[in-house]
Amino acid sequence: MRLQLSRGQVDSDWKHEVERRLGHKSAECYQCGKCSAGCPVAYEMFHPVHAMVRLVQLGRMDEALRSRSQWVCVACETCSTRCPKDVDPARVMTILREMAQEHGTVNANEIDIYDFHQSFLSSVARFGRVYELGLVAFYKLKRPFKRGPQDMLTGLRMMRRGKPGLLPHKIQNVAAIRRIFERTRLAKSSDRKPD
Amino acid sequence: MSQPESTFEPRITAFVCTWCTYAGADLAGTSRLKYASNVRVIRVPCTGRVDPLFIIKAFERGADGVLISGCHPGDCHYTAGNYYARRRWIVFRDLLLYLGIEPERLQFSWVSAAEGGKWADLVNDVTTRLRTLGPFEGYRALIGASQGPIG
Amino acid sequence: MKLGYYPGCALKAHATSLEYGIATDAALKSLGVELSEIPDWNCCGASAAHMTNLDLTRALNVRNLAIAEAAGYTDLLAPCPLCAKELCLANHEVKEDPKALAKAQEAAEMVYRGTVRPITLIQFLYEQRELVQRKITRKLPGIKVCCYYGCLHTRPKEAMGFDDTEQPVTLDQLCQILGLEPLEWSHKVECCGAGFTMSRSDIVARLTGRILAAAQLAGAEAIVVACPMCHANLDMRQGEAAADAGLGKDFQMPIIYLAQALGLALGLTPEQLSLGTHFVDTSAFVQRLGGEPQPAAAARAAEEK
Amino acid sequence: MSRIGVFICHCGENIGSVVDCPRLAATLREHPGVAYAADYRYMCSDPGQSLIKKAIEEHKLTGVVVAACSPRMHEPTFRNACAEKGLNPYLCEMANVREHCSWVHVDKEEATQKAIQLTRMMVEKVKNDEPLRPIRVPITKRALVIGGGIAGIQAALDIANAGHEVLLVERLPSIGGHMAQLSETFPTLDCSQCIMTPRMVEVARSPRIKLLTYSEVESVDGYIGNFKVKIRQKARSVDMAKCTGCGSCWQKCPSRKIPNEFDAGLLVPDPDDPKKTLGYRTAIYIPFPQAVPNKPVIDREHCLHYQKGKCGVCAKVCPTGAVDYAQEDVVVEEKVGSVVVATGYQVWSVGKAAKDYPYIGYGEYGYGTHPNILDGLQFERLLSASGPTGGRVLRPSDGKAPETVVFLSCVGSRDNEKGFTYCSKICCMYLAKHAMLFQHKVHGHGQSFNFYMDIRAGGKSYDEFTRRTIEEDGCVYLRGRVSRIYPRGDKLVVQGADTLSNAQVEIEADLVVLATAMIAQSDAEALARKLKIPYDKDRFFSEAHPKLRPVESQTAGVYLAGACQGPKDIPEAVASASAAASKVCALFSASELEREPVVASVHRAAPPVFSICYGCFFCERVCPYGAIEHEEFRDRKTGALIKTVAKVNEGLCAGCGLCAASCRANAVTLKGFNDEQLFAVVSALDED
Repeated sequence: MRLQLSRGQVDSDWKHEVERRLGHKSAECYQCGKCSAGCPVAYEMFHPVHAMVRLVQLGRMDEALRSRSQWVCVACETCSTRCPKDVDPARVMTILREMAQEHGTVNANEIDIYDFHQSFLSSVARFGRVYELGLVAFYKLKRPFKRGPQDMLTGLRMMRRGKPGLLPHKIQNVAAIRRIFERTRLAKSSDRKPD
Repeated sequence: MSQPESTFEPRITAFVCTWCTYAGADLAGTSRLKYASNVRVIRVPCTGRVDPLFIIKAFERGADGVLISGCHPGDCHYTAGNYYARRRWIVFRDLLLYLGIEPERLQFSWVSAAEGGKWADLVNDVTTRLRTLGPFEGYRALIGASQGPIG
Repeated sequence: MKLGYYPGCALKAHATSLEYGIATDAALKSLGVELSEIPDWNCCGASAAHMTNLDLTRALNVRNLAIAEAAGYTDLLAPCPLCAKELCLANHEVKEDPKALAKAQEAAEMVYRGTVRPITLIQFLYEQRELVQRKITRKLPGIKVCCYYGCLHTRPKEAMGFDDTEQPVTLDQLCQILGLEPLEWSHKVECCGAGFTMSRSDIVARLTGRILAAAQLAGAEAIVVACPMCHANLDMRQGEAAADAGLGKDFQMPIIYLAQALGLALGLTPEQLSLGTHFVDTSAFVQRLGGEPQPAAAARAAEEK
Repeated sequence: MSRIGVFICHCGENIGSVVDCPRLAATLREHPGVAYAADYRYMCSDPGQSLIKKAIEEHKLTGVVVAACSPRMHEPTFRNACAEKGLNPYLCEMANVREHCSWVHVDKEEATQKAIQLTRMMVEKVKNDEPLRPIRVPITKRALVIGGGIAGIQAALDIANAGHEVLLVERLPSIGGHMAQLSETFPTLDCSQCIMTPRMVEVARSPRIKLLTYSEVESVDGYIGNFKVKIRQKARSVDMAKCTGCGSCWQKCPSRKIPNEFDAGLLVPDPDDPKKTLGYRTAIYIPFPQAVPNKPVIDREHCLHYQKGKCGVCAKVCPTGAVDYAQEDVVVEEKVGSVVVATGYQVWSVGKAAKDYPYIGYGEYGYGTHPNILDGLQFERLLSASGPTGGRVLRPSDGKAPETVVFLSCVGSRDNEKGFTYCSKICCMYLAKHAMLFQHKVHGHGQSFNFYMDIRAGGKSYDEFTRRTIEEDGCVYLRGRVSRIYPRGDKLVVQGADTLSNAQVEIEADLVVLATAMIAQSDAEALARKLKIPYDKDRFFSEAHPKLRPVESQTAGVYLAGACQGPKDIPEAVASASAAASKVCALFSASELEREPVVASVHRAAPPVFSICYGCFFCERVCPYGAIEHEEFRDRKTGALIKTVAKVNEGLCAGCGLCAASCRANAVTLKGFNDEQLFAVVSALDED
């Protein structure tokens, strides 16, 4: 399929919204590839970091928001640290993660990563801190047959060393944390709608 | 041509123009390329300066092959000297046969000042070919008569 | 010296890295630093929140910063660099952008004036290196170590503002003070896979494999870290990492917290520093430290007992 | 009997480690005619040279052979050393035993044998060497500048301001060249005409510059310091002396539908009056309002008077009677001492130039025939305030303002198959400027795209400029080429690729601008033949050395300026023009000049033989320099012609030796490389 380029696309609202959150124009990126060169997980990406920025430049929203790349990004900041134009590609990836959730286009292949983040956050929302055992249980129970047996040995070894703790640490003002979650909820819905 | 290849080292006279091929051969040197030592280079301003008689003289004096190399077509320092040289050789080839010299013993080439590698390859190729072709015996008696034995 | 303390979930709540909390408490106490935990702190959100929701992570951290500010602390020690990075980044962003501050304050229902300076353990100890020098009772005898900073100790640069982002040296210098022999090596700041411990353990194995192999190549007897996430990833998955790297046998590379090394140099016992709870056996490392405590220090230690 | 000194250099280890230098010296010492032979560690050093000088005195040497590095390296060094001791420098030769021997051979015995032979060959040559004297020629301190674009203007002004007379020849009716056609210039965006026209006026005012417009160089004869040029002044049909440039003629001229060359043939419907088309000129015209000289010319091909014999309006309305239909071409002859070639470039027109070109162009772009596909120069005129639309960007098809404009880099450039292998160098920058100016003109209501292969913006503030186009003015750069352009409705569909995102892309454009290659003038070869200067495969004139002699041609006294040499932007063209001008001034700073005496000469003898040359003049036919003249020998008493023989003009001869090799009578010889010398060298071969 030939990509139709038009003013409407390369000057789209979506692109402007990405740039607004980013704080500068995506055109500042000159596609040198320094970000992708140092990315530790580039080998996992069909579109490495620079290509994700390119998708933004060309207003290719669907491809950008459905990509796996932003989900396998570890947020190590290597790209942003080295970017010669201060484009902050790590921030671009974060924005694309936010937007994929807003648009309900989280890549189905990386649902494990997404679920883990969600499990983590629901633990924080519930206790104010992470309850590790609860987080693991919650995460595994979302897909028990696939995730249940994973890392069993590691888990056992951890138990023998007295970690993780069995009981949650709950903070006093959990209500405040819940309200923070409420007020910062992503625009449309943070619920996952896998494609 | 009965001599075994290994013992026969041909003697080759090369007429090269000063602007392109001589400089190219210099470049082969500065690049420390290695090639056969059989060629003796004679520098002329332009291949257009090479009189056919020089070539016949070289064969007469014991050369087993002659190499002429100048600028690429269009690159002649003197605008068109190499074209004249080329045209002249087309006629000269017939004369060589008449004189009993195999035309394969005469090689024309273009080597620019930037082609050190090409020069080295050219010398090696010509040397190898002449080794196979064997010594030029045609004028041996002549040399014996006029100059005494060779070597 | 009294210091604001944000332990973060890793050191207190998830006990995966409990030993880091234990060792930090013990080592800083024997250094004479009193850690004062700020009240009712919440999780910084790393890495799930900062990966998926920028406003959320900013608000969570502004709440913690405001709590610290209200409690009267300027320096706020966050031994986990993920926490420290989130605190620093939020701090940096709300100072740069009044709108972001307003939004975060509203969400967190707290007012933050921007007076707090979150710092990592490396940064704190580096700033106090003369104190460390003075207080240590024995030198750790020249064990070859690779100092692994991980990705976030110095990044993002504008938020952390500490050490060099590509070739950091502060942890090396601290280790040198402790008597260790830090090696020059290639993977000081390469990522270990951070929050993918559970969700993409294959990525963690791949990345830690590279780091461990580089340390091994450099000739390290141990890797010194100051991050619970790095520790977990490097310590727990050495078998998988070795398999991923196509190596026949396990790395068996002890991963030591800076706090543990500091504690040992301050004369604490391996037990006090929870060195026995690592996946990779640290006893060989501890044995290499078998050098006698200095007589004066030994006497003082006996006296304290 | 020759007394030759042979000096063998070890060049440190460079020669000495492979060639047995002492043995070489010992062998040569036994060679007939060698009076002295020595080897030394560094012959080019002061002590080494002293060794030679001392030997010349002590052994009364009649010739010197230095076996060392390439003569291209140190021949002048050793020749100077000989000259200091009174030995004619041309009696000193070098045997190249480094580049041609020690550096390229491994076997020591083989290398030593070869070194012995090479040195012997040169000894035999020196035995036949003759003392030569440098040639001295006088200089006419007057320069010819060919081409009145920015390079020619700059060169002419520089030379004139240094106090020398200049003859500036321009083919078109006005000077100004391409630069006068440009709108704004990168990267500063200053208006081209604003900076250009003052220089044009300065040319017109300069008392030392003789300006010949509508003129072409017919022939160039002579040599450095002494050129004779013939210049054809084409019939302007207007008496320059009488014309005041009032404009009555072109206002009344009835032949009004001629596309103006100055506007690159761009024709645009007038948006204010649909019946009118902008971009035409009249048959009697000045190309543009600021033309220098500001006097019209009649385009006879389109003039009704010449074509149909009917009209005579201009002559009637001219208040000074300056129109002269009977005017004819005039050929003037001028003497100059040097020539600056500044003939510039032309813009390749896709497909259209197929007639005088072996290149076919781009069928996939419709050969550029669609009215909304422009070349860079046409878009330049569209942007220019002095252009047909007064600077409004309008589509040639319907006069509407385009919203989406697509720019294509490398149309013809860097295309081995359809165009030229080289990079035209200026396109990246001018396309960035075009996109920027377009965005400025439409105030954000437009969108531009630029297909590129590489952004080549090497130059002061150049990269920053292209980045500004992308980052601030929002031109979307797509890394890839375009495969096809075709119309759909009133739009043009542009199909291309963006390799950065691995995508085929398609854009519906209102206007497409092709950055077509910057190519040599179509008559470059003809001019090169007149000037006897070489040109490259793309017919750009070749410099004597790409790095060290960048503004000199291979022909002494002929210099190159601007884009006739290869693609150049304005600052580079100006810099090369000033460099060429300074070369001219340096030449003019002496009253006569010296040249290497490697020239041909024709045999002479006392009467009644005069010369063994029998006057076939085959040499004249082969000489690329026109250096062969005819000399007549006449009976002193009767004046009857006895013989016409060849004679070499030493000023013109460059020393190639073609004549010597071609001479059937063996009457022509090349000094320094004569038959005796070369036969001696060839014959030295068998003395193993």
